[in-house]
Amino acid sequence: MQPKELMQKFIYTLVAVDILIVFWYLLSRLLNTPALPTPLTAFNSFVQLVTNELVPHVVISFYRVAVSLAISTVLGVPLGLFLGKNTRADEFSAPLIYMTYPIPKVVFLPIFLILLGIGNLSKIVLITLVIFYLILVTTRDAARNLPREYVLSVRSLRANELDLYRHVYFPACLPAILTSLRLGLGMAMSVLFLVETYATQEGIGYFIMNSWSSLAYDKMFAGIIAMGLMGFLLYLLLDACEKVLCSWVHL
Amino acid sequence: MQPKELMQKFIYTLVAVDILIVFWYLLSRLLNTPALPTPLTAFNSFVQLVTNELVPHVVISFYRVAVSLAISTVLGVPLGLFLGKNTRADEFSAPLIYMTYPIPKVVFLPIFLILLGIGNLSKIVLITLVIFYLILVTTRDAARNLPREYVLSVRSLRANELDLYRHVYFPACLPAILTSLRLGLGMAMSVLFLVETYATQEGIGYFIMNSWSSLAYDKMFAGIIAMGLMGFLLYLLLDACEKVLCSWVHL
Amino acid sequence: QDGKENGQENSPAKLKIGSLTTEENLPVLVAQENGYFDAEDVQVEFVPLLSPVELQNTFQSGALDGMITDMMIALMLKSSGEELRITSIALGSAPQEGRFAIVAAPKSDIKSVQDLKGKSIGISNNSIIEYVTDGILEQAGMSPSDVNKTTVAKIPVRIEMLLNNQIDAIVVPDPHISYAVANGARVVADDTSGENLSQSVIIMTQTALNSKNDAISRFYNAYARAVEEINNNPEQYKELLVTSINVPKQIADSYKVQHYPLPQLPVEEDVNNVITWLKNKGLLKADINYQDVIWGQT
Amino acid sequence: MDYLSIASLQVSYVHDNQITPALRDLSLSLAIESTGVIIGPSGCGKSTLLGVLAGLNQNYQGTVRINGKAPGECDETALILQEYGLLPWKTTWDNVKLGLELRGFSKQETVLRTEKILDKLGLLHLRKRYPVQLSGGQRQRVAIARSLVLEPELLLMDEPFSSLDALTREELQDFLIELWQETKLTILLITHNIEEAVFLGQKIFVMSECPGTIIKEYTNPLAGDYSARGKMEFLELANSLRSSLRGWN
Amino acid sequence: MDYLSIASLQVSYVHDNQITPALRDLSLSLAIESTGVIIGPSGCGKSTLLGVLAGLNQNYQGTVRINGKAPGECDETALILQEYGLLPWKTTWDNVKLGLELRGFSKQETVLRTEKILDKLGLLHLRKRYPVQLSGGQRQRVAIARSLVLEPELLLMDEPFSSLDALTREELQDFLIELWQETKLTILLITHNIEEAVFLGQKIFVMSECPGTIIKEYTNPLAGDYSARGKMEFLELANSLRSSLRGWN
Ligand SMILES: Nc1ncnc2c1ncn2[C@@H]1O[C@H](COP(=O)(O)OP(=O)(O)OP(=O)(O)O)[C@@H](O)[C@H]1O
Ligand SMILES: Nc1ncnc2c1ncn2[C@@H]1O[C@H](COP(=O)(O)OP(=O)(O)OP(=O)(O)O)[C@@H](O)[C@H]1O
Ligand SMILES: [Mg+2]
Ligand SMILES: [Mg+2]
Repeated sequence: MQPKELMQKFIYTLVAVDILIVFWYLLSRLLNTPALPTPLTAFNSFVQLVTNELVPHVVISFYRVAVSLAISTVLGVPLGLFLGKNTRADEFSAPLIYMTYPIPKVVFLPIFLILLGIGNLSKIVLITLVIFYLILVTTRDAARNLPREYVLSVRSLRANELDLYRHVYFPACLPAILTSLRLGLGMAMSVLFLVETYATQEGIGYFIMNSWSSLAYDKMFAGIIAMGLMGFLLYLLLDACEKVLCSWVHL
Repeated sequence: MQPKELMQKFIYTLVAVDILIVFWYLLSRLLNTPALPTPLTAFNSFVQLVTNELVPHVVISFYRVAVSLAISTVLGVPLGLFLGKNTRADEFSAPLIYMTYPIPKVVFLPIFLILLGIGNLSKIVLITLVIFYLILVTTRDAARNLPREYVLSVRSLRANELDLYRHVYFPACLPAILTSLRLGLGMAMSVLFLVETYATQEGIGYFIMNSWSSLAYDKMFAGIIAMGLMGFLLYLLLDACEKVLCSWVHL
Repeated sequence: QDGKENGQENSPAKLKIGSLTTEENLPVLVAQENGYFDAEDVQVEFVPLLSPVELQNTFQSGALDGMITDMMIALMLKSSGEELRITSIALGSAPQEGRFAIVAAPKSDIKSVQDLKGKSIGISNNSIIEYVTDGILEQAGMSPSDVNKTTVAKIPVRIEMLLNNQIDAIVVPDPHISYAVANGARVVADDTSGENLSQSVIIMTQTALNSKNDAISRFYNAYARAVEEINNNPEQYKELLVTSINVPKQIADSYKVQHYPLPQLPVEEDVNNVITWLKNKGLLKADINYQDVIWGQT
Repeated sequence: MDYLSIASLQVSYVHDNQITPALRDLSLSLAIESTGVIIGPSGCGKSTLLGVLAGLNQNYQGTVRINGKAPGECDETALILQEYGLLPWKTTWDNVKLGLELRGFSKQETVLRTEKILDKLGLLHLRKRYPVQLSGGQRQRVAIARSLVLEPELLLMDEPFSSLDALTREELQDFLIELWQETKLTILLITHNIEEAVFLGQKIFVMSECPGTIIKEYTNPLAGDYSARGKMEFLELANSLRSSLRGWN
Repeated sequence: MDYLSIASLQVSYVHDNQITPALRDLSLSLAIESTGVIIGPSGCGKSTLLGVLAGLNQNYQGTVRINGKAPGECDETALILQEYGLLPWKTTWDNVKLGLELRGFSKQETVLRTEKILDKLGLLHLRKRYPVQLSGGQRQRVAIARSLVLEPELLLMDEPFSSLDALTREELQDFLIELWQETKLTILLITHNIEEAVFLGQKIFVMSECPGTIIKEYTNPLAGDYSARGKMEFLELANSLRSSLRGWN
């Protein structure tokens, strides 16, 4: 990217932040409740907490989210491509997906705890399960709707199945996969609030819920700011990935 | 659809259900815990509860989910198309979206309660907010990646902006929008667990959480079955929509 | 949101009371069922909530006139600037009321409180559960830091973890104690003897106290009548208790309706103990004292 | 007066700091109600030029005037893209009537005109098919129908008959000439077929290699004359065209 | 022995209970190391036929044998699709080398061959561009390069030169003949250009309207003879072809 573009992006971000803060300020003034501190209070508390308290929480949450995203990508993308490509397998699996997907995974928490213990494993598996479906369904739908012309042309070069995945299905679905990762990221972060309420005292989800239940709204909003920043950085990362991997889309 | 296809679909669904049940049975046998009753217990309790208890809960939840889906579609799709089409607006709004999306909407519950009360309104707004982002991001990304050739060809027919949305952007993004609705549906149902835990005694989310907190796992799983069925039916509906609206994709 | 209805003129005056589905609700439910509120010409809307955080938020949103909650939350809300008063004890006028217990996993060899040293205990933090845990440990001559407190916010999850021996012990209230015991777990210690630890209270917003003072008095008249009725015929109201607050059905038959206290204010010592505990944990925003939070004191 | 006039047009494609010049210093003019044909080597910038004229590419230097107006403001242009640009989600019928709909024709008029043009191009029996269900030549004809149905003042065509068999091609050339004689529209057409150029173009513009500019301009009195196809002058002009293309290759 | 033999081939497109017959009772054979050209009206089923031969459409009735094998099993075929089928996410270079990569050529060999063919087709300076950054004719040449680089036994081409200017077209025709003389591959080509058919096809097959079948077959000794282009026989054959196409129109 050129420095000019970067500069512009930075300015846009600044403006966006300003708008958010003004809106927040007005709302907090309007409501006048401890449940919504002013931006100043929150930023003060953010600055105070950031180095010694918030960073470790963010790091552990980041780890949980990143590992889950990685696992569900590794599992969901190939399976999604496979189902999108093979109508038969898709027709067969669709009812399975459709029946299990809408059931919120929270209810399986006790089962997971029994099977996987109360450590990081069950937390990561639970987050993974939630985003897995998202990535699976998005990838599958994208692969399903792939223009047939590309498949035909590469098949006429005598590509085998694996080649087709590599040279056609995967690159063609990559933009959709990146979209699903963006969405999955947000979803993973909201699942943090579920998985970080048991057997842990670490993680930004725990931090926020804990501040919340102890009515420390300034701390809670410091946590929310940290969460927003963490999400924003991860998004920038995904955007950069898209710029590099899908350069052909934006010609 | 031909009767043969319908028949086949039906058989696939049956097989899928069987697989699920066998898996469930084995797992419940393996774990041997009240937290996972056998399918038989759950179905028994489902049959007992279905008419007098479950149906009203499902109906009210269905109402909440459907209204939220409708609102977020009506808001998210046009905005998504707009942002996907207008690079400038997109670049400007992207940081806003990226910073607010990853913040789980749960944390806004106190604010919503103050602003919107504890009735259905705040529940529906909260669900809507969650799926709104999903639909927005998916639609925007799909509109962004639209092959320019279509836009050029319709613009050369002197289409104005509105025409472009109607004849190009909307139909081209429809498959992606339907994918996001499918995903949004699942997400909406998981938010039910949050919004139906306050100030209501109705809704399948309440029913499940309430059964859970009283450790009535058979009732809880009857609720889960109902939820799975409800999701499945809504999915079938979306699938039928896709068949009708996107017939051109599967030629 | 407040004071829209002028309690005096709009009759009958309406009170919105929020609560979790716990045993504390029984007197209100009985008063409603038996028409005591109608007789007192006060209308009570009971708002059910499934988790403490949402109860707090609903209260803070101004949608409620009052709620049944534990003392910690009442005091924390007060110190965070919420205008409220504790108007009565709901349960816990005596140690026997409102039982909390440390329950050990079926396969663990924990027999006494001392055996808990270094063991993991599932609790929810910054709550009455943690307060009671600390209290029980201290009464047994241990320090709260001797055990490994593990946060598990959801009670069902806590119980399931215990029954599957994923955790050594947990702290829960009744009826979950009975459930866990019925499934092989063992009570290590509870708060029914010794110092009075667990107290749940009914709090009202200052606004409601100002504008609906009269209705609140009549609410308590009906409440007192219901308490007497329950304490006289406990068996008669078991059914109501079991269905409306979800006593696990495995233990419903053997479950006993407990003794409820008449409306009364908590004593200063109990309140101060909690304040001290909260202060030590850094959970109080501003200093508060007994007079600030108790109804009718100035 | 010239209906279409282009003076020192310059167009470049820019991407990631890389500049690809496509047209340089191109000037061209076409009288009203006349036909012009552009011919030139592959990749010389013909489609780029048409894109500018159709108002699709606003990123050019130089003057472009259609009936005195800038390309973006001119409402009476129809364009046939080299890649057809049919919408895959619309049937033949809907694709063809789209332009009429967009210009606010009445329903009745739309149906009438659409039916007529589809019939003329032998596509009526395909009206319910989607583009992917058509053969290459059929798609191309749908694209032609979509433009012709508008009866525009200026018709821009980018290799419109390239995928058609010789006979259909000749039929459509004849049809185009007929239409031109009837409605007196102005036509600018790109082709690689030298005979087609000579048959259709009152003016024939020969372009250089990329970056393209006009290197030769023929005035051709034979255009639109059915009987001319076999004549000596016809073949002569075709040969001259061929050699002027070759000379720059 | 015939390298390619088709007997009573029948193909229909089925969608939603609607059956569109595309080919009926088509028989055709082509000797090894010879060239065949198919010519026929738009929409008669030419591309459908090529799809079957390339093994892309398994849904046919009748016998199709390539070197004795069914089309799906034959590994030595290359196809140029009418719509090119270039992958938008690969550059010119990557698109062209794809076939070689898939067939497991060594890296060195791949680079060498790709470079050679791109140079031959005048595309080397475009090797880093993506398909959308190319002109129509350049895209078509990339598609041709992608097939030719494989040096297949059987080369199936669907209107491969339709978007090219006359000169480039002739150059590529010459190059194709050269290649054929060198490597002795078998070529089946679809075209709408009668001169091209006569120049390239040792056998020329004329197809009927849809549903298509072969209605006439010419054996053409002039094919590949550079000097023949002006000759009397050449023009005669072209005329005969033209009238046999017209007769069925
Ligand atoms: N998006 C793009 N980015 C960079 N270069 C481009 C782009 N589009 C076209 N070009 C280049 O600009 C030149 C002109 O392209 P154009 O499509 O106008 O050619 P053309 O004359 O229509 O050729 P053809 O007869 O092959 O269709 C070509 O050399 C092409 O490679
Ligand atoms: N997917 C499809 N569904 C239904 N009909 C189809 C489909 N594809 C092609 N057809 C029809 O089958 C016939 C043969 O098509 P094909 O593409 O083989 O024609 P073609 O000879 O290649 O024509 P052209 O010269 O125009 O490319 C045409 O009439 C076409 O309309
Ligand atoms: Mg072009
Ligand atoms: Mg074809």
